[in-house]
Amino acid sequence: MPELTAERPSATLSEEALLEMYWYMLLSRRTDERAWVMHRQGKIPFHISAIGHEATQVAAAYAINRGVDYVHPYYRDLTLVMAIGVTPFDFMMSLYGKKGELSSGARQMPSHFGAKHLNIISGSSPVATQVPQAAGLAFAIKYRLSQGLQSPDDTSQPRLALTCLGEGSTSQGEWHEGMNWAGVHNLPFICLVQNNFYAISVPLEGQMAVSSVADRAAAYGVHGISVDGTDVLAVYDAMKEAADRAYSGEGATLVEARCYRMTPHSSDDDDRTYRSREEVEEWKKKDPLVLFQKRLLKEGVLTKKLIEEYEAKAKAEVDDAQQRAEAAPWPKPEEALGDVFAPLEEA
Amino acid sequence: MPELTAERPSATLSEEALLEMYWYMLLSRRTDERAWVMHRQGKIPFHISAIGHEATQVAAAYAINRGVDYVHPYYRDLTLVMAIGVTPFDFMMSLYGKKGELSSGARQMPSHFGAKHLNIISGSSPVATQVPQAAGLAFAIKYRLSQGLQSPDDTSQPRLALTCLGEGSTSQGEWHEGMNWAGVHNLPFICLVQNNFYAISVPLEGQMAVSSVADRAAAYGVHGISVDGTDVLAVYDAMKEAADRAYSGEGATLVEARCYRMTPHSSDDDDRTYRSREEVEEWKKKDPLVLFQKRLLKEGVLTKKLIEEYEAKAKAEVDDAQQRAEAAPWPKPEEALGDVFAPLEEA
Amino acid sequence: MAQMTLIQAITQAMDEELARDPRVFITGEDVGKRGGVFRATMGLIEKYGPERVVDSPLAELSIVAIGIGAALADLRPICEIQFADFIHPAFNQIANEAARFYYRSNGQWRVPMVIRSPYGGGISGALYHSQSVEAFFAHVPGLKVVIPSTPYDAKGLLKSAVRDPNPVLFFEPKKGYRAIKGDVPEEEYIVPIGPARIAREGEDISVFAYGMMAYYAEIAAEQVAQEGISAEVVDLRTLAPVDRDAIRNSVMKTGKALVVYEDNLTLGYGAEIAAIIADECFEYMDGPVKRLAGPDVPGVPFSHPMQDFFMPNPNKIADAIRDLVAY
Amino acid sequence: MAQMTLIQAITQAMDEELARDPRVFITGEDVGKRGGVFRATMGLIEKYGPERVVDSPLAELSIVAIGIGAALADLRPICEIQFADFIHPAFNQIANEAARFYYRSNGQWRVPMVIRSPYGGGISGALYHSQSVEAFFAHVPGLKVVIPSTPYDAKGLLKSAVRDPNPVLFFEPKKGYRAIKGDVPEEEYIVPIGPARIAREGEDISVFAYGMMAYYAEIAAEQVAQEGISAEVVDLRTLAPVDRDAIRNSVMKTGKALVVYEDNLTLGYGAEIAAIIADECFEYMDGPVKRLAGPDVPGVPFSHPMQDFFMPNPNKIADAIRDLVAY
Ligand SMILES: Cc1ncc(C[n+]2csc(CCOP(=O)(O)OP(=O)(O)O)c2C)c(N)n1
Ligand SMILES: Cc1ncc(C[n+]2csc(CCOP(=O)(O)OP(=O)(O)O)c2C)c(N)n1
Ligand SMILES: [Mg+2]
Ligand SMILES: [Mg+2]
Repeated sequence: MPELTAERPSATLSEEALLEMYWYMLLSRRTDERAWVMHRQGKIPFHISAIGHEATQVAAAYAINRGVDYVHPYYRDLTLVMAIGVTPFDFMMSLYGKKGELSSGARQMPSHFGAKHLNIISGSSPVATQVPQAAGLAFAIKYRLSQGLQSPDDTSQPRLALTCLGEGSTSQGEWHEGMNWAGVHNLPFICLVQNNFYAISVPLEGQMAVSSVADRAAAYGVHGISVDGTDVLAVYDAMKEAADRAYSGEGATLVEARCYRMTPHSSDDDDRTYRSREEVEEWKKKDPLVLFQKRLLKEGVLTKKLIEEYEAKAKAEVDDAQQRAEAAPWPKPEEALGDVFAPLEEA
Repeated sequence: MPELTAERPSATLSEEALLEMYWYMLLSRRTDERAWVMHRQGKIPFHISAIGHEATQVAAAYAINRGVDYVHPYYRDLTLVMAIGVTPFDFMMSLYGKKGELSSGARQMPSHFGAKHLNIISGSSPVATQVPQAAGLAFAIKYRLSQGLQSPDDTSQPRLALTCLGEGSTSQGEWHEGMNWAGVHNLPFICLVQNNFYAISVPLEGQMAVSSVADRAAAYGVHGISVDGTDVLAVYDAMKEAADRAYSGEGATLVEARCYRMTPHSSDDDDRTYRSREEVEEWKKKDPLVLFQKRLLKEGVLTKKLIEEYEAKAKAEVDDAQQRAEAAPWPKPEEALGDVFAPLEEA
Repeated sequence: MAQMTLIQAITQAMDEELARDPRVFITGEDVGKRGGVFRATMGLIEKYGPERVVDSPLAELSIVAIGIGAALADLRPICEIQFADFIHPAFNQIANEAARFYYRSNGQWRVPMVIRSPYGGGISGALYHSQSVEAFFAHVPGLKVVIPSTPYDAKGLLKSAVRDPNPVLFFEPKKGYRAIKGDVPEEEYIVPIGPARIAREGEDISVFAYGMMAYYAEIAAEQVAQEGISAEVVDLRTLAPVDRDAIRNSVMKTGKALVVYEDNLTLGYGAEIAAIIADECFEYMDGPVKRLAGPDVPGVPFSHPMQDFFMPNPNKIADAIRDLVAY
Repeated sequence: MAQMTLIQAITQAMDEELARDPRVFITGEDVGKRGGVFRATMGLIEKYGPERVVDSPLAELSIVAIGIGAALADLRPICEIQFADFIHPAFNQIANEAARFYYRSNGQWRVPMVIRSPYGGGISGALYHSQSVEAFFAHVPGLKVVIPSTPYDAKGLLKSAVRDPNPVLFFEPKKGYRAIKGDVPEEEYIVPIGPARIAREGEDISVFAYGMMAYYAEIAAEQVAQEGISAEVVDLRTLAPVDRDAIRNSVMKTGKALVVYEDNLTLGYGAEIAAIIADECFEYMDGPVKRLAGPDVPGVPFSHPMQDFFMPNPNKIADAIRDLVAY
């Protein structure tokens, strides 16, 4: 697409798309905030938050073929999966662990996303395991193309695999092996590292002796990009470049998006033990939702009125989701026993 | 040591040291060749060879404090361990699996080196496991220094940890994690990758999308050096730089030495199935033993007469080693049962 | 019927499955030009090309993880781990990931993949080329574990494994690769994963085994038959999920049970068989449940005298049969 | 005597060992400023500094491997794995490496290290924050495996583990961290690794358990005591090497054996206990060896009704005791 080289890919985003992106950031934020309240009220045992990561995630979703391309997310990807089609109700059901919950039938903790109909792969807790698996998804795409099982411009089929993780998780051997395979086989693969400078309490310099995760791309012969993860359009540009590389057979990209986890690691954490309030306050000035709102206001895409409408709509949706999830039935105890093996007919 | 910056460290090697290095290369080569003969004669079940790697290994041994610094070798390190003190007899005993064999009491396959009195750590077969362990050895050195348990200029104590592996083995997550720890903690650590361009049958480009393993150093914030592994003095220079960095607290180094495995992978392999005879012949022109011999002859360090004397001495030593090992008793069957747990008194 | 070795049957199974289903591919170290270090994939890269017979980097966890990803994307990977001893780096991907996808996604995502690996001792492979690892995986719900002891079963079970919608660990007794020969039909067949095989019928004692030990148990049963002892040999074949009926039925008939495995005794696979019998067959037992296994030391030693000491063999099995029958 | 929780006893053990021996250090994720996600290392970095209480990168295999290397170099590492569920990436380093160094080097190189990790379910942790992993490691010769169920034992056994010249896996029942309280002497003591503990004497049935299940078994024994059933509770404490005498002696007395564990049934640790009893106590048995364990599904589910269904608890244990006593 030579037309794009002159201008930033984000410049081609329609107003409609920009508003949608804003909406998903807002909806995710309000859902997330509600979960914290529910946890404080003792209604749910656990919550882990995407607050501060919304810009990165919504941009990632919009840069790919949402709901078609394979996405293998991590626990902090609430905005990402919502932008792909997971609803506040789905999420609330998982917070409570109610019968038939979308991702796992309430077998997994919340934020272990997964939705077959959206090509969101079911996630686990051990970090970085998704990276070489996502390389395997990308390998499958390349395989299907090479074997004539899929045609290169069939946009109804997945044409890339995107996976996400935190910067701390790149310390795992799993990450190395996944990146390496992606490089060796030149796979349609994007690894999006959401660098929020902490892995629970351990700061970046406790994880690696380089200052940017993107520096590590060189070890794998893949393309590396580092980007401001609080800036929707900057992340969109980076991710779009990565997606275009994948679609056109140019291979894998490692994208580092630098942002901040504005909450404790999870509802089990107390971040006051390891980072200063000043630091947190400083980063709050870069709240991605506020930044994007300002930008869209400035560009006349958003208006005060629209903001209020969106807020009201988000509140209504979150209220409704919570109420319905609260009222939903619990799983039967014996549901613990199902789905150990897929039946042979499914082969 | 500012004096060294002007000239190459190898320029300071004494004639005596150069002759010793030549001797160990020769002794290792003749021992190794004999093992192939013994295997063809059906006397031993297995042999894996260092032929082609001798320059790299002898230089590595001479660049460190041999027998004192920790060395965590791999199966191809016959020359390295011989230069540190393992004898042809020790090796012959392991080929047969005779009672009391040095490294493992004949429990392990040959070439799984280990000698406590030489600070050679016992090796296993799963590749790359030694890398993070060697980082642990280096961590222990730094720990002892920081806690006043060891003084920085006590050369009777290990002051660095050296580990070796092949280029293929850097694909393992174990390697990534070991390198990363070495970088984060700035450890007195050397990882010597002996890049012989094959991992059994798989060529370099099947392992990584970069052309030099040393390129990967940047991902860990450690120093990277790539060197011609058939050139004793070039490897010595690189390793000496790495060792000096370690001794002076400057941190870890990744050294790639490029050489060639002049034999099949092991006695179980047949390399004709995956590499051309032309390629092998081409590399034989870079036989490190021949190259070093020529150089020492040219510089007048070696003489034709000395070469003959060394050959005779090596043959005598290898003959003697083989005979004594052949005559040595087998372990008792029940020796299989010992050494499961160290006794509490050893704590 | 063609007479062939265990490994030939395995190669043939893969060849036929590659031909049958374009989604089937193979990956692992040296599986391409080299045809595998044991030659199990010999000739396949020539026939199916490097896209379907893929040399992997030297990295087991990603061999498995790539397989998982490809299986999620509806391919049918056959992943080779060069020796079972080297499966441990992939333990996380197998036990935490492959095994749990179906359950953790409420049946949305499944992982139809095969992990093949040679296992077992007696070939001078020492601590790291002799391991038996089946017990680790048979303990993990969500994994199927299969170990054949005949060429017929090897081919038929491997084909079933490739067609199974679940992750199947397929361990091959490497000492038997060329030592074990048998008839294999020309025509297409499969052997279902699940049922055990009564390798030899008998009345006095049940011997439970699999892999090389099943092969040895048959030899031992033949030995003691000369002495008038009638030993039933049950080749378990599928270790997980195990065929409890076959175990019960045999023990209810004979009243005596010997479990043979070459892995370390403690918590080796035979522990579960013994525990099942102790629970479900109590009233039928005429003697203790005996186990013959490798001793609890950290590996099969290299040197022959020690290796022989470690390994169960037909004579040791025959002795154990005699002792238990005499109980 | 001070009354304290299980986790306080663990912290105290580490504190005292750090003070006793300058070679002792701690590493793991978040063990430093954060004091561990369960607070087991709370206050230790302040007391001993960041060189001795070392936040690791987020990478379990290297946490263990660094420990191995440091132990080879004669330090005394205590490695924390944040949850037992995350020990699998380190499986290769533990099973292939730490366990085998002493044997493979003919006794030259030893690995005096401790790997601590919280394990077990019932805390809404679902598939990946609830696992029991002891069976994997108890199967590997060369590893010691310890699981305490009281603060007294936790402190005494952890101190023994730190002083042991071998790799010791020390698994802590996280559900009991604060729920289990008990007396701990002021003065220095250790509890040796090896012997089981008779938690309660009884005549009618032997209940074998460890960790949280030992705690529950005592509650269950108390329940059935009201009904006149005298249950002996054997807290195994050291799972490897196991105390065979304690098992035999108890079963020879009672003639009935119930083994309780929260791991999946098949090939869980209790399989070995059942197998030992089936072999060594045949003539003393008045009933089958029963096992009460988690079902064979790939994890403890998150949602309460399913989690409760999965987990053994005092009532389920009491029922199993009643059933077996009535046999
Ligand atoms: C293999 C493994 N080890 C430990 C954990 C516990 N854990 C969960 S999240 C986390 C920190 C992750 O940090 P990072 O990768 O930077 O992602 P972030 O949470 O900051 O987005 C840790 C240690 C885990 N989930 N998996
Ligand atoms: C974890 C593991 N996987 C597989 C093997 C089998 N194996 C032994 S050596 C080898 C190739 C090693 O290649 P490289 O690292 O380049 O070293 P080289 O032998 O060429 O010196 C392989 C695959 C092993 N020993 N360990
Ligand atoms: Mg982070
Ligand atoms: Mg190589």
